[in-house]
Amino acid sequence: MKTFSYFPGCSLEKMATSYHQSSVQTTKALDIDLQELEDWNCCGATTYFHVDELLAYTLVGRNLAMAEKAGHDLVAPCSACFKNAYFANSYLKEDEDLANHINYALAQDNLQFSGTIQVKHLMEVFVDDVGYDTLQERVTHPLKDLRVAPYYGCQIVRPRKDHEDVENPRFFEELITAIGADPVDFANRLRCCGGSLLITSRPAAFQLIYELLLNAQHSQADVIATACPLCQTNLECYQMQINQEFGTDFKIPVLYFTQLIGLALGLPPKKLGIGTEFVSADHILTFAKEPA
Amino acid sequence: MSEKVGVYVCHCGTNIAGTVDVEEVSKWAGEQPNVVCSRDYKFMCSSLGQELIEEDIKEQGLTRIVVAACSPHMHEKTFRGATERGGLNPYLFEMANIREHNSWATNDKEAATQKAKALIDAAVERVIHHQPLEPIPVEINPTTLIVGGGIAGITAALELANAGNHVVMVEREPSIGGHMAQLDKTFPTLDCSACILTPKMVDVGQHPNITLYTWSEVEDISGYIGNFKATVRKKARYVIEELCTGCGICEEKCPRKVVDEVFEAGLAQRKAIYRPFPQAVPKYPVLDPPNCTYFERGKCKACQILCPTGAIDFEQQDELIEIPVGNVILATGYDLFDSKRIPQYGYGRLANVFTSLEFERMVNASGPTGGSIVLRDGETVPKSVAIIHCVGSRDNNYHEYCSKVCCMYSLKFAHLVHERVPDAEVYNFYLDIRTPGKGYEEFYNRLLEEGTHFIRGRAADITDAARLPGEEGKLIVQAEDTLIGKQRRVPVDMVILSAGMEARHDSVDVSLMFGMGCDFNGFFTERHPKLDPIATMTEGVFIAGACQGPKDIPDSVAQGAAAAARVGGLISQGTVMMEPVRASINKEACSGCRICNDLCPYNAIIFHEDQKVSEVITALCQGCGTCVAACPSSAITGAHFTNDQVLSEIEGLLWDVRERQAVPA
Amino acid sequence: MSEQFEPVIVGFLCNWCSYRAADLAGTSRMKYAPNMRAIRVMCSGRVDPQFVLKALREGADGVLIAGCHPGECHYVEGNIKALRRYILLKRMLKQWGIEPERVQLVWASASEGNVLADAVDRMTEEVRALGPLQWRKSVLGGNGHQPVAAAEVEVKVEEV
Amino acid sequence: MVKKPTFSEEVANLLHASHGEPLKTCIQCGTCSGTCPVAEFMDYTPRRLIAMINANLKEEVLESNTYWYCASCFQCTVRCPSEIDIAGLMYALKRYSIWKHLYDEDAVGPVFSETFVKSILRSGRSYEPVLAPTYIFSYGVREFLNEAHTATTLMLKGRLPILPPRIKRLDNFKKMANRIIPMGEA
Repeated sequence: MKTFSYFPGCSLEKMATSYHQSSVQTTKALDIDLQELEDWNCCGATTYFHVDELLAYTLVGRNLAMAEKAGHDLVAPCSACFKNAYFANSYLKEDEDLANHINYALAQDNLQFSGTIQVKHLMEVFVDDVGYDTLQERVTHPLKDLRVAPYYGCQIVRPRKDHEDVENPRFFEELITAIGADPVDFANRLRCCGGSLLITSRPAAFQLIYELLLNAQHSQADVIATACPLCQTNLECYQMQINQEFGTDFKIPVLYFTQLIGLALGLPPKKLGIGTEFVSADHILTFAKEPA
Repeated sequence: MSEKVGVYVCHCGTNIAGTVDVEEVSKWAGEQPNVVCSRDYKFMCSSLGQELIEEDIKEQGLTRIVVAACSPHMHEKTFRGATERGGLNPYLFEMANIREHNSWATNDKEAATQKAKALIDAAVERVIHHQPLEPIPVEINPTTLIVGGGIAGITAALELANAGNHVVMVEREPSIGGHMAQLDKTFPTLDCSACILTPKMVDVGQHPNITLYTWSEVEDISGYIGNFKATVRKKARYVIEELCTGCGICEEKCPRKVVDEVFEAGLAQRKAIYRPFPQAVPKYPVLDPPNCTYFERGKCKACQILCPTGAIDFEQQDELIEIPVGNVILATGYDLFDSKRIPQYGYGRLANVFTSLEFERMVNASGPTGGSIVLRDGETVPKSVAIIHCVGSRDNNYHEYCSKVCCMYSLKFAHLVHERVPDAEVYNFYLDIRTPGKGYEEFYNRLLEEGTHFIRGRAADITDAARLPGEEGKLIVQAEDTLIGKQRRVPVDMVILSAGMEARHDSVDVSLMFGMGCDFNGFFTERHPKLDPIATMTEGVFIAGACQGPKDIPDSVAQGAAAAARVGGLISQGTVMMEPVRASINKEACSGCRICNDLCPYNAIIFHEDQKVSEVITALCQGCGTCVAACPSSAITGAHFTNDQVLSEIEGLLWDVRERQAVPA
Repeated sequence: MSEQFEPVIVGFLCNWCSYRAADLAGTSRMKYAPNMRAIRVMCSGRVDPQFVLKALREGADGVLIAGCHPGECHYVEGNIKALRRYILLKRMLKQWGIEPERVQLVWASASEGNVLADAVDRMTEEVRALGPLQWRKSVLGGNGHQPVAAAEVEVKVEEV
Repeated sequence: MVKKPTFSEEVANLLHASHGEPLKTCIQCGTCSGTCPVAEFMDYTPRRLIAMINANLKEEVLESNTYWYCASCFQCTVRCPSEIDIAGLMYALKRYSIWKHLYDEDAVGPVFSETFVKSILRSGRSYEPVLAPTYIFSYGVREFLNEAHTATTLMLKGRLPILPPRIKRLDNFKKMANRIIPMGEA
């Protein structure tokens, strides 16, 4: 039984409760113990770095320090949170001066960063710590013939250069295969969803979302799988408005990869937060069958 | 014993005198122990300057000479000459570098003058311990080993052979010809590659002075300039060359077809017993066991049964052949950058993305499509083609260097498309068009007239994800047109990736085998980047062609010929004189610990089990001195770099600060 | 203010790369600290630890060893041997309380005049900051006893 | 005497040490701009912006909307052949312009960023509804209605919090932030 400090991040508190629920449920089912970081704070999202880099690192630093106290590696399900934590962690490790600044501030909360832990994205836990084979064994309701568009988005792979292959990652596809579904060739799987542009410059964001949905439709996907609340919100909650804007009629459900895994593990949809979608995912449920 | 040292301080015009107070220095030097005469002179390297030295030796009976001037790499030979003409052994001379290392490196006159004194004192202290040495004459074996049968190797081989020297050529592939044999046209003249290459290949094959080993590799090389011993592995061909007439029946009758990944770049098939191409030299085919039905299942033997001369021998084994040679020319060529390493270009995923080599084969009249330009489906003719420059080049994520040939061959491709598919649109995505070379810029202008679209900007993405009308079913090349400052999406039917040249995957091993270096990119390091791009740091080993760095055909040919000339020079000398900088072991002092044995990179130190002592084979020793430094019982001496010489040099170098903290005796 | 301390640094430069690098620095008129005095050795692998100790004992405040980049050694891997010795030597000097900045190893190819020049400048400043090396005080602790001979052997034996 | 840093140097200094090569190594190949998913919305492409920075065109650069359009997808950063962290550069420019109040007044980005930050400093967590007013005014009527609709649907689906979340050790948290940038309220 592996234990991690779990950093849900603000979005999972409400906007993406379903991601939170499914993450907790599936990991539990796979003997991974996610212990929510006590009194965690917002990591500043991407926006924070617009205003003050040092303060941004401090915010992340607080969470890292608390995880160090707990003594477990930190896991973030939100790609933006993950990217912030991952890089803050490595910068603070390699830049003593920066670390000193941050620690001066952290002292106010009786905390200290010493660089003793690793930061992982939730998906990495499934890939590295659970493993495709184990996952495959545990699957009771393979999602046979379900065509899934693996939407990596940005910050789960970038800007990490040390990452296996930033331009051609395969781990999402592998996961989808492991739960019995078919990953489709989704050309735009690494393209941006617009992130917070939705707020600051709507037309640009809409353009990006439109392209993604269009490409997903071309690849005849039944569902888009994401690993980030912002991607999910942009792609799903705004589908209707995209349709108005571009005169399209997209009806592509967008689920978190944890929800799909949950289904394959035979967990009840309700527990996985399925049902709160704007674009109904009901027909997806019918794919999860016990093999005859 | 006390030596009579003469010190000569050079002004080098104002190069030295401008910063160093030469009069003061030479006056000071004259007052140092053992120095009997000290002069300063405008140009020591001039004949008058040299005569000064010669006369002083004769008249004042000098026994040691020190010249303080430029770098020994500049004039050491010159002054050794003067010393010798004066009647002393040339090695009783030492040079103090007060120009490159001093007057040119600082403006601080005082400091420079002080440093000059230190450098001179060091030289004086050192030269006192010099011993007379004789250069080591080495016989040159007139046979030359040429590794690699591409255009560079072929040129070198023919130059040497035609001059009456024996050449042994070793080629890894079944035929010589190298990459050039795969090309259709050559830029900028567009003459047919095969037409100019095959005659040369035939010459090599038939030349009485050339022994050709194809399907062979150099496995080991030992020895030194003039006397190398190469071990060549002649891989089993399963064809008895003496009997084979090259009629080709075996190839014709062989039932087994496999994709030819090497010569046809995967675009066509060959048989399990094959010649890579019809004009192959030598004419003998090669059988590849992993794909041969007989080797797999123990039956078939079609080739053996049908061979009119009974030349097929399934029992044949690899042979190891030892060949003594005097010099080596490495012409091992290059590998093409693997376009799969740039996933966003979609090679391997998007069918109609081709590599430059695939395209070369495609447009080749004797190639898989008989020279017609078609998509993967083998029939559709593209209406629009994008050519992407700098694939894997000028990019710190892959290769930082410019691959030099890609611009020109990309232009050639564009031209060939215009020629074969007149109504097709051609888009070249480039960073900079680099056309330095005779007739190259003119060729670029010609392409501009032919109506090629040139878009300045590195292609960012190649995708089949259509989003605008007109993009469906096409490949979309996305890039910024940097001259307009706008992002563009260009839909095309076919994309050609102009991949760069990179060092052979095994170049590092090769460089180690031949005891020379290669740079961070894996290209072989030349002795001097400007003045000696042909020799390497290992005497008797030369390089030619793309193994030294990206090169086009004319450059490779020129370097091949140059290498041949260099080797030819050595051969006609018959012997070379080598610096007597060598290590030797004092048997009495040797404890037989054998530390030195493994340290020597040239295996020049052998161990006598009987006497339990090590010995240096002078002929093999290159004089690096690593063993000298390592010997725990100081039993090894490095001639001209002995411990006394260096230690006293250190003392001299620190003459002015020694008092500062001299150790009580 | 009092005149600043000018350290003396002995440089062991390999004949093929670093000595030529210094030549190049001069030829291209790069200006750098005149504090380094060079000794030419055929290969950095020839640099016997006792040379370094000798230099320090004779009054040098620092020693710079420069050779070809790994993989570019004219003698295949003499520079790697030098590196190994250097590491051992540092360990020993540390025991004697000699600051690590005083003995440095750099790679400079024949084409890297700037690299060598920068190294000399940097090292000169570092050593100047440290002040003169008082061999007697720092190493011999006043008495005339010299641990060096013993030390050499130690280094060499560890070599294998 | 100290020479005034060029704009290029100023910006380079704003880049965190780990953010790769300084801008001067740019070879103007356009990989970043060819890659950028929102390039078409920018008044200058990223490549051109770098050229302008190196040319010291401070005003033009800061007035441009380019860096406010960056959605931090980092595709340019990982592809840059000169290892320039272009996305990082965009952050730096955002900071620079906010810090010097040099951005274009009707731009939503800066306002949003600052409100976002303040909201975090108030509660320790971010709270979507608070953010709404900061940008909603910039919408047309239809957009506003759509937005309102999306919001209510989110509410109905239980995907929007009614009350802003707070962290427990808020005082410490504020003191902590205060040590980095003193702001009266804490």
